[in-house]
Amino acid sequence: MTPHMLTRSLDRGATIFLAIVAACGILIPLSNLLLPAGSFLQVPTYLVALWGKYVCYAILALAIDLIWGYCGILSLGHGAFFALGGYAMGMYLMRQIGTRGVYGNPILPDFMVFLNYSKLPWYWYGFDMFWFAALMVLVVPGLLAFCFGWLAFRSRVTGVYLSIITQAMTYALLLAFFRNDFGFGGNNGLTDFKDILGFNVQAEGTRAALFALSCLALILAFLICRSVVSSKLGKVLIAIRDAESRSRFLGYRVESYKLFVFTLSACMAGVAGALYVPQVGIINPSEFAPGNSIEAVIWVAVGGRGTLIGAALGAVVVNYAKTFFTSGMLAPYWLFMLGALFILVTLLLPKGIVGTFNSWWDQSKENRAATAASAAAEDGVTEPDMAESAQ
Amino acid sequence: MNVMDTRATSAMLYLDGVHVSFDGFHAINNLSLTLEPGEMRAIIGPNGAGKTTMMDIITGKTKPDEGVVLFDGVTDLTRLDETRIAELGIGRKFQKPTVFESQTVQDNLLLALNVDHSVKGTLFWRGSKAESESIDKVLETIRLTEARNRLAGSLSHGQKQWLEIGMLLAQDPKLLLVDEPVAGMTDVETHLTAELLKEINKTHTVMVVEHDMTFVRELGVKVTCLHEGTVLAEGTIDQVSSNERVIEVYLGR
Amino acid sequence: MLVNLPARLRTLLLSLVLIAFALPAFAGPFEDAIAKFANDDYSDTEEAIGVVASSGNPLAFPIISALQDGRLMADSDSKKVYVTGADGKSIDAATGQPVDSVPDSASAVRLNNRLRRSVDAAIGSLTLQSPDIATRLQAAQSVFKSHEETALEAVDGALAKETNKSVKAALGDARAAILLFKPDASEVEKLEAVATLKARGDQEAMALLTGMGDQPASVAKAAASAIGSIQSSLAVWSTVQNAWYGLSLGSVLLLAAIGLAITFGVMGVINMAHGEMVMIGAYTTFVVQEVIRTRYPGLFDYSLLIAVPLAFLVAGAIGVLIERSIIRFLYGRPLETLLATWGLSLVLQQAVRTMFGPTNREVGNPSWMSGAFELGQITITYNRLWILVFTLAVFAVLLAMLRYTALGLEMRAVTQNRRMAASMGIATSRVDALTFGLGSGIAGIAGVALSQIDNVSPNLGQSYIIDSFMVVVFGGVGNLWGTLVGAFTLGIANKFLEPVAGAVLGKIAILVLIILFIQKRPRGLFALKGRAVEA
Amino acid sequence: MLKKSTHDIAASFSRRGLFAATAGLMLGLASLTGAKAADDTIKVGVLHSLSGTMAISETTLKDTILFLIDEQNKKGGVLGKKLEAVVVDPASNWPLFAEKARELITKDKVAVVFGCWTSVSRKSVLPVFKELNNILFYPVQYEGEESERNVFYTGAAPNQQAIPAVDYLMKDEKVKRWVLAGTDYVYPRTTNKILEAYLKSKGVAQEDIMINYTPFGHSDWQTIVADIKKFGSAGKKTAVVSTINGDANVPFYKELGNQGIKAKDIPVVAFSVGEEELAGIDTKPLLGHLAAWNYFQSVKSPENEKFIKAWQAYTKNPKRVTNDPMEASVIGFNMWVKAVEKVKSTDPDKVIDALPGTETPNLTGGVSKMLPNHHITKPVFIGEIKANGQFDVVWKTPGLVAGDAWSKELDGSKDLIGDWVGKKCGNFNTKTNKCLGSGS
Repeated sequence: MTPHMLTRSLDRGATIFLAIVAACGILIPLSNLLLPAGSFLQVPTYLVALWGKYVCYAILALAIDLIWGYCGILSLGHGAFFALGGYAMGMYLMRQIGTRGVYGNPILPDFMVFLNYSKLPWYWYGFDMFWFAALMVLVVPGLLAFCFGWLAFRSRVTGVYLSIITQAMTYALLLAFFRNDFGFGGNNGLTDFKDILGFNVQAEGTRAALFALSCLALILAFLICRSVVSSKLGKVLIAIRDAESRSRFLGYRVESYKLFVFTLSACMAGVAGALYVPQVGIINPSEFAPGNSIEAVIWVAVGGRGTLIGAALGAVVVNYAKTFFTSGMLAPYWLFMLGALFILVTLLLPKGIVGTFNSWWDQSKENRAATAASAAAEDGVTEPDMAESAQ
Repeated sequence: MNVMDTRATSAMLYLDGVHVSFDGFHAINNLSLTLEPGEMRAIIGPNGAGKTTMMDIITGKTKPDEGVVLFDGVTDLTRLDETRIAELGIGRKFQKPTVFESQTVQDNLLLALNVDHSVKGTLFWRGSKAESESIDKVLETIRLTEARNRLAGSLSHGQKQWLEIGMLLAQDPKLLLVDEPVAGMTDVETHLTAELLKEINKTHTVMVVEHDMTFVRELGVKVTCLHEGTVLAEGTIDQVSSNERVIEVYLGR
Repeated sequence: MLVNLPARLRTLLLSLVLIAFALPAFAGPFEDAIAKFANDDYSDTEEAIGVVASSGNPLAFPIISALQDGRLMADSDSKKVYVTGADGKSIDAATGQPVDSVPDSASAVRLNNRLRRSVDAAIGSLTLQSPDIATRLQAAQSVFKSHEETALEAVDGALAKETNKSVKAALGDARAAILLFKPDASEVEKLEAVATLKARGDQEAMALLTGMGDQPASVAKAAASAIGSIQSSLAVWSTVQNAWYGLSLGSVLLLAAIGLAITFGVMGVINMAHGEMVMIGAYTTFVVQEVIRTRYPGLFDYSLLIAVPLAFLVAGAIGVLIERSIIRFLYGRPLETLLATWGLSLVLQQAVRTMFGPTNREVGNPSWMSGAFELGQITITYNRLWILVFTLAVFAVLLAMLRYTALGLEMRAVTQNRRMAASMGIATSRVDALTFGLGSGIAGIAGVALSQIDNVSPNLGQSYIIDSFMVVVFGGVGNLWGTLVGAFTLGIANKFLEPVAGAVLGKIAILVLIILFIQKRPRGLFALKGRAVEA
Repeated sequence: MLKKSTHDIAASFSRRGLFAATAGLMLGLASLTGAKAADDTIKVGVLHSLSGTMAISETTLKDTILFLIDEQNKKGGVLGKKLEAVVVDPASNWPLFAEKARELITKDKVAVVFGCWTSVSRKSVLPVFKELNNILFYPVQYEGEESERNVFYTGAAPNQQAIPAVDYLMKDEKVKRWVLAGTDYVYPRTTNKILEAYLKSKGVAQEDIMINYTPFGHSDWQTIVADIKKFGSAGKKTAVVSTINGDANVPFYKELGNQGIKAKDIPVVAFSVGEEELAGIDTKPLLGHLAAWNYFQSVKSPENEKFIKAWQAYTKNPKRVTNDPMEASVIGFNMWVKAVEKVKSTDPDKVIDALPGTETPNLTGGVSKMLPNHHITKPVFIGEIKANGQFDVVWKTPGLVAGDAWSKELDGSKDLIGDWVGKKCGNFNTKTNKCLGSGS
């Protein structure tokens, strides 16, 4: 990322958002570790884990918003890339267990022992090294997305057809990973992790660190997305979204653009998954379930399609609602609430929370500009330009 | 792209014996037509005459079942896709004005500018003086300088038509295909458009499809009348409009 | 068919009971055997069955058939055993004398699978000469199954008298089966037996031939060749069978997808709540059957016929409601419909869960939908057959409706060009509502049929939604014929893959094939061509 | 000039950062003010899915625990305190199970948790219970191969269900040929592995064993049922051992019934089909098919009759059935109460140490005992499906069978034992006298 892209991508909203994420990333772990347990300001560990999960979801949401909000590619299979990243990390964590597995086998994970694997399958090689696993977190989802996109975009599969085959992709992976012979622990998936880079995954310190790391990842992901959408490429993407064939007649190779963002987005989803696994402590095929991917899309819609910040916000809001509704007296009825939320948002806030807020803000700004005296209005208007001239 | 070693023809655009049919319906029927460099040609014809389909073929949107389509006498367009053809220097304005409604006027032009269109190029793009100047120039020509920061979607129908022509200019192609540029324009706008096209024709080869006879007359260029996907008559506007078959086609049988 | 056997047995039983009164009771092992029934011990019961069956006592049949239907009451204290007739009258099993009441301490003699088999065998040899053809056929078949030497005499006797062709054949098979396992049977007899079974040429025959112990060389050789020929013929049949399974699976897919082909294919609403419409149809069937069970048990066989229109109305009404309250605000925003309907599906699922509870609900097969018949060497189950027929019927009606009725015309008009249609005075909003209602209604009908082969639980819909979308997209959105072809192609492909790759890999392979196919035909099997598409 | 326009888009897309993140933060704070455990009650966590695919089985268990707590409170609660149930819905979503477990223990400060059905849900909460040192009672039959300090397994281990069932079929039905059909996940895989090894040890040839796996919720059984039929007609008595999971059973049995596979010809013995599941099927065609459990509603015993009466009164549904996992929940609950009263405290460490050796009457007339490996002793029953959806017990083990945490038939685990009393180790290798891995 070259400096001019960075500066260009940092408008006021983005800066504030990043500031707040950074603040959470620093303050929450600190309060969790330093303050005495039980004091009101101390964030209990379970909340750190919980919020860590939300942050990972937020990254996934960003990834989806990048392709859906800006390029009109509705992927109903993005959970697959998330899960693949998760599995890559999970495999690393499994290898770290070593002889501490229930059968004390130094090489084979427990599930392989009781399914009588004689030796480690070839595709498990290398995952004992963190750098390799970390690489795979990006490469595996990226490669799948690239091959899939290369086929689909070249043959101009668009709209619902694309959505449905992405769904078919994740569904096929779901079934594949369910199979025990597939060598990824079948339905039970990968779990009972011990260490990550030598730190105990359950230690409060590790959790706090993972949380901070997730926030960092969110910041990076956001910066990447911002600098992509605020570059000329971003304009091209929107052009493709709004009038695909027009952009072709202007000489843009649409498929390459789609392929680029699709792959980029898949890699981001992979990273999200990789950070998600050590914090929730399990990765299992149900992450491939088409329902999950659809829900992820819904987060974006709730927060506001094509606003990035909205996507992240939507992920947090929806998942927080889920956490909140699934406990206590509401538990038996939480699906009503969640369902109602989705319906109402699509009906009443078609632009999502942030989108609606933006247009309301712009509206009110215009009004203010109109009513206020010209001089005052000048200031009001020039302000963004100041932020602008910084570029 | 596949280039023939020798120019098969001097023509800028050369169509010969082109056929295309959708589910049995013959949209284009043994269509032959040549367009010399620097020429401006008006294409007229009733609805369903195959005007737009012809443009689809030239711009690679539709592949003909048979026939030759040569650009610059060397390039066989039937083998290329839209992007490649656009890169070769064929610009197109659609019948229904299609601009990028959710982006500002000048971004529309920026996107149209004939510069590096690769992913890398656009990703690391940074605005240059030359670019902004050429955009300003185009804005002048299409009289949209004041509206430069308005969203294209908020423009009037006529302004959209012009913006799209402006995008063609920014694209700076060798050959412009202009599909019904004055549809839904006031007489004044129509007149101005005619002037604009003539201006453009000084430096570009242009093919205009239009119903509006007064407009075509104002252009005062060679006219080709299509009917049922084949050339019915060719010549000056007066010759064509006095041709019985043309009259028959237009006034119905 | 086995279903209506007991009725016949009862009539037979009564006639025999009457004969029994005329005769004096035998003394000896028979009574002791009877007493054994009262021990509530499976091996004692088995012994008793053997003795009673071979006793030649006229009471034998009534007792054993009573045992089969759980009407043989035993009093463990007094060691007395009673036969309760279907008419409620009871007799003492040992003497055949009528008793006015069975003591409360008596309970029905219990059976397990092993005993059920010996009961069948016994009944078989006892009813070989019954006046009723169906009973005789049944008898012959059960003797064939058990092929116990003791039955040989009875079989020969019956063969001599038998006039009915099919029963004669069955007896022949039974005789062959017995001889095959009879150690002292002559080589000639055995060779004949092998030939007979070879002619029969089905699974059971093969089972017997493979199952028989060591035999004289000639017989073994004949048997081997017989097995070979049977196997080869069965191999051919198995292909036919796969094809049939494919059709049947295809019909299920089609049924589940037709509704979606309308709401999604024709209207462009990405209707994630489609599966829940199917579920609602299934639950309607459940409710209908409940009412029938409690109020008018006689109508049970018609329950589905009653459920179909009801399910259509219920699901259809809900569909219209949804369209009016949600979908209509989302036209032109297909992706939003996806989100809203997804939320809707969650709500509907939970609603059903709270109303009917989370567990499966029982929906029974009416008699005409249960059981199966043999076509050559393949078994065709009635429910699958009916579902196939039903699906095609629904499809035909739908096509006709779209083509010939005013509503159908309006629907096509609106979906092709809303503004034009509106300007021509079509009440587009009304048409939209009805179209969505129609799609949902058909989904409801599908639910009725699916309730016959699948769970009726709140998750029912979920299991079909993805497949449905695959079918519609594979066939080509907006084209009913495409949906038809798509469904059957996927169904048959799946069923031919399954034996090779196994159920799981088969399904995966199908999904991958769909993905690749869409690359070749980005708009499905039956894509519309031309400029219209781009608009 | 150009840059300005760039800004406009960008700005309009994301001006509201402040709004976005503050909203997020507020939500966070809201959740900080969680309910703190009240001192006059003992909180009991209930961690069963009330929505999603597993709700079909788990909801009943939630009701069972609520019922038991209600009964216990009528008796004056535990240690003079009332029990208070904390119900959460993990929604058949495995990571959510872990999250909810964490919430129950840290936020609601529950003394014990009753929950989970699927193995994967148990695996997903395991680390949480270890880390936060709390107690989980797991009431469902499972594949074994596990013995954890914080978990008490009141469902059947394979040797308390699968092996006896196979024995019965071999002895009583003279079965020579076996179809092992299951859903493709860990429980069936492991169980079938164990059975395969066991059958071979009994001299069954490889070609007489057919193993078949199907995906979750498999609904088209035509091919497989036909294969079973074919496999069954090879002249040897054949039986099907079904480890098919929940939802897939109904279509499976319907297909069996319709293709006319009668129990007399090819009996099917199932390990995950109980009264609850049968409630969804017309059982007349299934007459005589078998199931192996440690409890049947039809078992005649005063405890059972009392329990059924009370349960049906509590649920206000005279037709409401009971099943094996319910009994397992009952046993687990009673054992916990006993242990707590023994040590006069709900402190997990004390209770965990007190539980092994605890005895409570089960509902079938015996007395079940918590073993050092955290599994319990139970009787094994084989029941035949009756037309009324109930089971007719045709065979039962003479005494109670002790649950093996580690299967004797698997190479990986034949030398392992779980012993939390003496060895303080869940996976102790008796050969090497070592406690393997992270067991303790």
